[in-house]
Amino acid sequence: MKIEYYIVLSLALFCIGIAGVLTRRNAIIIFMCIELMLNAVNLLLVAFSKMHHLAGAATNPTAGIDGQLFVFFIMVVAAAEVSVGLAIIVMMYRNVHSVDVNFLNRLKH
Amino acid sequence: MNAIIISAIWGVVMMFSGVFSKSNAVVRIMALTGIALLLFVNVLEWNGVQLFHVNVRNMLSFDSFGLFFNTIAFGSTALYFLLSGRDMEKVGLHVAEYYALIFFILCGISIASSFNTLLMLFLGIEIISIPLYIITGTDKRNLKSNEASLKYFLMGAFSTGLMLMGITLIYGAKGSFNMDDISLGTYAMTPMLGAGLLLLLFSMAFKVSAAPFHFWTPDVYDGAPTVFTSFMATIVKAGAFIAFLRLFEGSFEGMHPQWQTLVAIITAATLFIGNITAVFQQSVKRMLAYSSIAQAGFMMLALVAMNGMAKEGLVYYTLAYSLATIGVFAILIKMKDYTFEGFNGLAKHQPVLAATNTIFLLSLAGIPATAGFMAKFYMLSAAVSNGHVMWLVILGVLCAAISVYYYFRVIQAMYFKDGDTQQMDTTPGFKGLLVLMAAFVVLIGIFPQWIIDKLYNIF
Amino acid sequence: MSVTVFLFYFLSVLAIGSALMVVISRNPIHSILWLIGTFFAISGHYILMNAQFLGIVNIIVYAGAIMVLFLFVVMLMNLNTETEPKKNKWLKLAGVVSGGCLLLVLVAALKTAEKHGQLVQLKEGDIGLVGNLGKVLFTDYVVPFEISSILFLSAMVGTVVIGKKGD
Amino acid sequence: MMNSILQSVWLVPVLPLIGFLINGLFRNQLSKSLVSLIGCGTLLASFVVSILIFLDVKNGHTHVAHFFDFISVGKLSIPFAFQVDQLSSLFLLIITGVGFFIHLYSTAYMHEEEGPHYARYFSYLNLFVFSMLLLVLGSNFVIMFIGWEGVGLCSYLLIGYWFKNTEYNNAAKKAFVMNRIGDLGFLLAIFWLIAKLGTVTYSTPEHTGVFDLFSKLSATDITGITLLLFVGATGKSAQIPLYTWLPDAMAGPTPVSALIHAATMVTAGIYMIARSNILYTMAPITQTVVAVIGLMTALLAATIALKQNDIKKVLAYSTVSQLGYMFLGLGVGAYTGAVFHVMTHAFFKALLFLGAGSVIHAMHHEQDIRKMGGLRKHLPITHITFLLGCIAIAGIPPFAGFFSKDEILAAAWESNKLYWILGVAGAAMTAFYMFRLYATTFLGSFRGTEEQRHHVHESPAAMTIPLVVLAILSVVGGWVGIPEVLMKNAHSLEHFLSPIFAESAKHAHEHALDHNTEYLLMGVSVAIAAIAIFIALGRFSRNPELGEPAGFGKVLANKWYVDEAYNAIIVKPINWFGKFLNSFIERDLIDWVVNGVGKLVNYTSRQVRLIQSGQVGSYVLLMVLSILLFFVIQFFLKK
Amino acid sequence: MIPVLLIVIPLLSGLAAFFIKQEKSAKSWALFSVMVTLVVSILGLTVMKSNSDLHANAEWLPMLGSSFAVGLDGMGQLLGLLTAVAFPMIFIATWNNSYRNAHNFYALMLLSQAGLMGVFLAYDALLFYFFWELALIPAYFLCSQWGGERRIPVTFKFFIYTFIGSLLMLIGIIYVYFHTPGQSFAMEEFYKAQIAPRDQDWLFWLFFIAFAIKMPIFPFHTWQPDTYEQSPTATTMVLSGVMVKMGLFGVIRWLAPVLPMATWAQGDTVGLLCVIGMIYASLIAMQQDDLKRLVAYSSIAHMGLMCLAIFVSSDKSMQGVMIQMFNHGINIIGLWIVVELIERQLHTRKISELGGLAQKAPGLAILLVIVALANVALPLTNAFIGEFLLFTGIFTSTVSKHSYVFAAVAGVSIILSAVYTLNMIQRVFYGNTNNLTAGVRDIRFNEKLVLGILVIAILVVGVYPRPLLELTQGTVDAILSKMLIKHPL
Repeated sequence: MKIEYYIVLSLALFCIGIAGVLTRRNAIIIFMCIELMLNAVNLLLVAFSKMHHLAGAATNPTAGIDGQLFVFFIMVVAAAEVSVGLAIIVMMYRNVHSVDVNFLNRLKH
Repeated sequence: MNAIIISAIWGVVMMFSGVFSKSNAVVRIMALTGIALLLFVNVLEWNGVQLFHVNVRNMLSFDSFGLFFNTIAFGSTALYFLLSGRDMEKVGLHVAEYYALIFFILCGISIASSFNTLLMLFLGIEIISIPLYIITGTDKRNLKSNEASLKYFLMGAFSTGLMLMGITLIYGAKGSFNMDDISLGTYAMTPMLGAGLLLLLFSMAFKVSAAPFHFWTPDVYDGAPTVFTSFMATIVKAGAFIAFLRLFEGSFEGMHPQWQTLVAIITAATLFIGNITAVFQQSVKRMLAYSSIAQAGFMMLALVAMNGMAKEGLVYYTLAYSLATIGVFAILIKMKDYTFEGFNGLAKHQPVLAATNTIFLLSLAGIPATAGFMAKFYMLSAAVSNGHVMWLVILGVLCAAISVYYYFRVIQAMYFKDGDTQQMDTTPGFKGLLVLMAAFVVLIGIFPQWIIDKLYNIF
Repeated sequence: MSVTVFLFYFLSVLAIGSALMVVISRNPIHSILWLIGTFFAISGHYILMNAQFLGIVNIIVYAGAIMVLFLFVVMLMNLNTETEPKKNKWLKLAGVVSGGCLLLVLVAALKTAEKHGQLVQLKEGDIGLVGNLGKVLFTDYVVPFEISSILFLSAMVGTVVIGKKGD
Repeated sequence: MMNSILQSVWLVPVLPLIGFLINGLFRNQLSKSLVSLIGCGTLLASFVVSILIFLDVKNGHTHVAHFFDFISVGKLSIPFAFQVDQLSSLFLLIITGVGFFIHLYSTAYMHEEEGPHYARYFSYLNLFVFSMLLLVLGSNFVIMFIGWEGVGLCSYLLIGYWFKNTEYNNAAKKAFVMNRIGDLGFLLAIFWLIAKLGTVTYSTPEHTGVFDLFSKLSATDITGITLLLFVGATGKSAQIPLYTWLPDAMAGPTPVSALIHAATMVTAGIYMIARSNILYTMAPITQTVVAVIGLMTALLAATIALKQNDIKKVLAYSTVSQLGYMFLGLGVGAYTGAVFHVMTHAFFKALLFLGAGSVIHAMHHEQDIRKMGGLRKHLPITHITFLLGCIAIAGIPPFAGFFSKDEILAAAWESNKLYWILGVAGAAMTAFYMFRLYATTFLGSFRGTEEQRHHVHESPAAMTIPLVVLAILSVVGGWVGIPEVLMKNAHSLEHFLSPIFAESAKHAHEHALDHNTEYLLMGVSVAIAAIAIFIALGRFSRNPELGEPAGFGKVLANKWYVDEAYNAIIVKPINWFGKFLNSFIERDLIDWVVNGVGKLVNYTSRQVRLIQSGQVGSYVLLMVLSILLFFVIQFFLKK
Repeated sequence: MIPVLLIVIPLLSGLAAFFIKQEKSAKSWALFSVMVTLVVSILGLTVMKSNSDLHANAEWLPMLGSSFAVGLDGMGQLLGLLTAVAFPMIFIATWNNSYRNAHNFYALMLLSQAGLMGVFLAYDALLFYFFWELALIPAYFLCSQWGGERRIPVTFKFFIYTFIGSLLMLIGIIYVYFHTPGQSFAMEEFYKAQIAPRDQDWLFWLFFIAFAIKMPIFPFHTWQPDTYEQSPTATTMVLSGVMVKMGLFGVIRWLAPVLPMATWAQGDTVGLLCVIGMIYASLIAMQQDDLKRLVAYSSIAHMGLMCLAIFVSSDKSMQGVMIQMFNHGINIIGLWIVVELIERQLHTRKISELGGLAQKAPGLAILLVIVALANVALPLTNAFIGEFLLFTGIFTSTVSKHSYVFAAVAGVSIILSAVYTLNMIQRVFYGNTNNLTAGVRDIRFNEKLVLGILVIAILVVGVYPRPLLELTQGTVDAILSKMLIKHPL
């Protein structure tokens, strides 16, 4: 499979995520869209990893492995982020009983 | 490595100190001990003493630049603890946890100042960011704090996404996360490399609150408990800048001409928006938020210029900026009223606070004989010596002139207007420390070289 | 069309389609479910690329743990109805358009990318296997691995600070 | 030479300066008599030294006394030095002599003033004499300029001596400003000289002075320089167009008018041109201008004088007119004649002013001649001396005015017949208005109030002695310049001054008038003057014109509305322009722009901060849009 | 030694003055300090004239190539003397004034003296810039704290205005720094900087705008009348007597010799601005009703002339500028003292409300008249020497093509200056008294003393200017040799 397919696929997912962030008001959904963006990145990283592996396997049997490890770390971070993010959203919900991001706009100008 | 490990450990220690002691004083003393220890071990490392023998596999590299910055960051934090530690206790019950989070952030800063691979950069930035999301929201009953926290989190996560996409594209192009590999032969801006660089640039710009990625800054700084705003606006921002500089110097210096214009545009926008918007603020806190954007614009000049002077200057700038901002915030926290009117007549009732505040503000405005001037001088010199961005330099000084407007509004309020007496719980120690800081600001403003040399010699 | 290619296209369409549904769905629950679908599709991709470890982890961590957490929160908040207020349709349009534009621009920018035409190894190569990954992770990558524990610690502390009731 | 009195020339100005300092600094302590003593005494001493100097110069000695380097920059060196020669010694004599008598006169005239003010008056007078001496003694144009401005200052101070009166102050201010306008011309001429010749010294033994190097100047330069110098002269010597200050200057005490605005200061312009005669001789265009301006001034002032009713105003316009004659003389190359006229004019005009002062003193500060009349009986000495002065100014032989005026007119005839005709016309008017004045004041019946009649009495000796002395001088003063045609080699003044004008004489066209023409000219002018006198006496001795003039007379009485015209053409527009600048350009434009920048920043701030809408969605949208923009810039625009 | 003392004495005594809470003591301390400074300055002029006495150089920022280099050349001596003389005069003349928080007032005054001294004595561009700003800050506080009603916005405008200018100059300094042969801020190195003519042109304006704002030159002048009006008079004296000289000084020391070609090329443009400004300011001065504003505009006109004279680059004009800087300082301080005396007694500066003061205060009137006459450059006053040389230099200049026009038009301002000055004298001092002015006292001894000294200075310099001219001859020659070195003529 040529790499550009993966690039386009990932970018498409990434941009869908961005579009989701832009179009939705529900904090949770926005957060999910961000997760979608991260997954797009992960996919691309794995694809690159395999691409580099194919190119460099002759000299280095573990060529490209770092890409996949990076994905692992992204997942780790994402998990941590989710816990914090959801805590924040829950805290907000407790106070205002809404998860609408536009609901809170005291801070402006 | 010393700093990373000790700060992480001390973060855990602080967590437990909250469990074992209900006394805030004990926690505070623990924290001060920790920061002193941190400072100490960092200086030790600077002098070549490694407490831990860890094979970092070329993922981190501890150069004197990073270590020097760490020293500044830890020193500033120590001052911050001393000045504003008590005020942290007013935010909420989890004092020990706040300290723990701050130590974790310091750990992230240590990583960000010494990373040698994009992975460590990513981790470092995240270790800084995630605790920040939390301490922004620590004032849980305060809707502003909630809002700030949520905004910060959503946008921060978004920018993380951008950063990761950038890293991925660079990985795609160069096949490695290691900066040495990336910078190898990186002279032409090929599409994938370019796109990756741009995305990284945007996400880093977000972290240092450079326009047009600065939107979170005013709201978050405004909404966060003031005592934490102080920390965020100074040490954290400085750390992000060091990471920014490290990244672009280490990875993309070969392509400097290709991205210089873009960074110059971002710098110009930052300077402009930061300064212009600060003019119309009514709250000093929010004004300081915008001013931190404006100061970021000046620090961005280092990236635009990207030469020896810029690097040296950026460290100096972070020092000057952090000291002054911590001082101003420490005083601001004591105020009942955060508007400009709240400062009316302060000079009459609290001459020491007013005088020191004036020196800090003068330093922020970049008036000679304060550290802020030398900092701006370094930045301007770096940009001028670069030679390609004279327009930016001129815009910079015009913006600096605008900045005088809002900084001096505070001075005017304190000195030239009459206001009510305010009861403020200030201790002699607090005032003494402020005076010392102000003196230091003036001293390094007049003898920067001397001070820096001395620092080098002592440590 | 070989099976691999067919699978690639199938998974891609599935991923994009579910992703779109995540954004489009009015009901948060549906969004979450669609997102899980997307993750499955992406996991399929991983497995297609012989990145088995990641494929599994993706399903366990993302589709399993994380999305369940999301689901749990949504349910907890009783948000499973279509209560989300309508966003200004122009803003929505702007969001969609700018997202689309970004895609266009990124794709156009990378159209002539330097790695153009390089192949991605599918179904072969053993770097994605747990053993290999683990070996590297605990040798070369041990420092970041340990450091990510700090991240978790701070996230944990944070969640406690934020989530604890009563002050 | 070493022990010559000329070495002590510094005494001449320094003595009055000392008088000024003492009177000025200790004005509150000194008694009035002491003040008079110091004021007059210093001047008397100065006068004595001047006489000695004059006598020495008459023996052919001249001297340049160098004191110190005043300004010395690079190649430009301006020494503080005095030049004693025929011209300056003559002027010394006039200044200190006439000055002394006027000081003496003042002791009585100003006796009513309070002590400090009295002292102030004398200190000003002394300062004036000092400045005037500086003016004539200076050995270069800069020192002359110092004196030049100095006398202007003293004139200002003395005109505004009674400073409570706003009118007087306005007059003083006007005098100063008008002088300043002229001074600018003078200054520019000095700069021009420095630019071209690098020096301002008249002449040096090494022949590096201005008058030694004049041949180096191009025609343009010399014309320009002389014209600018002449501008200076029009200011100081009250010529068209800058003459209007002089009549107003009569606001000052009458002795001041006599000393400054008749005898000495106003002749500074003549002195200056006479001093730089060689330059003028080399600049025929300027000469014509000088002559024409002089003549026009003479006529214009004479016509105005015809209808004035203020005794001092008449004399003032008469002074302007006479000064015009002097310039006419200078313009036609009769330098000696002009200087001669300066001298005689100093005598009789000072006399007339002092006489007028005596009248005013007697009439308790009444100056309107319509309210006088018949003073002949009450003020016998004043009357006689005044009459003598009138005859002298009218140019009746053998009084002083005749000789000097005749010399100028003769030279005018040589130059251009029209000059002469107009000059004679002016002379006729002079005779007419002087005798109108005389007749209205002294003849006829007394028209003042009863109280005035009661108090009218002859002035004290301190006032009459100067009158008598000056009257004698007015009579005999002309005899030093009896023309060739009347008496061979009797023109001792010409002989005396010849070294000064020698260079000019070389360049001038020599064609003396034949005797017949000269007799004829003299005869005609005297006859016309005499006729004018008789008409005037006939008309005004019995029934003076007391009503307001009408028709053309009104135009004359209002001085041709020149002041009004100046006001409308120059003063008002400048004021208006200043107001315009102040309110419009300064406030509404420049300040508006400056403040506008501030406001713009504020406004921009107000607008820009709206971007910070508080909504995460819009923040992210803006970020994405910026990302888009940056991508476009980086990848699709920059090539 | 001497220059270091000149800076350090006021600096330290100023800092010390912050802690003297007693008004009387603070006042005396300040006076004592400035007297010491004056003595040191005179010592530098008379006894201690060796090179080592007059120059000092200490390491400051070796990495940047900047050092604490100070020295007294002729121009420095002259302006140092002016600064040293001005402050005692000001303190004595305002001895009877009472200020809120007097210790702060005097401390700031002393600090501004230190800043001014530093500006005039610095031999290093960065040091110069340092002091340039240091002089500004105390002035800002002085004006804002003890000024008139509108003091806050007005002085703020002043501050920002000058600050923008100085920041632009800072860019220029940095730019030149990078073009010096040895990457140094030292003055000699700056004079050796090689800068292409094209760059000189825009650099010139970066520098010049800073100096033009300070002087001020039309159209950068609008801060000045407002500030002078609103400042406490003691500060106004510092501002107008000494501080405006910073602009001229800057042009002479840091602009003309550093960018000679641009100075030559832009000379006519600047000249035009100066000439317009002179006439403009004079005309506006004629319209003023406020004494302070009148003097302020008059000052603008005078500064315009001096600035013009620099740009014609002739030895006479340059000497004229030197001596006139001193004279203008003396004269305008005299004028301000008079204004201050009037305002303190009558609480008004409106010319229209005054009148007849000469009757009540003859001493004041006489001294004022002399100072005012010096202001209009009457011969035998000091300003005549200055203006004569200025005009001579302008007129005889070979550098400017339009020097005749400049001289002639500028000459008109001489007339106008006479008009407004005499107007002022007349309307304030002459005429009859009114209700307000009927009760005026004459001046006190200390004021008489100061004005008397000023008047003596005016006359002495007016009659015997040689010592001053000789003092600055060397500097003028040096500067001109730098300025004309690449001169095409």
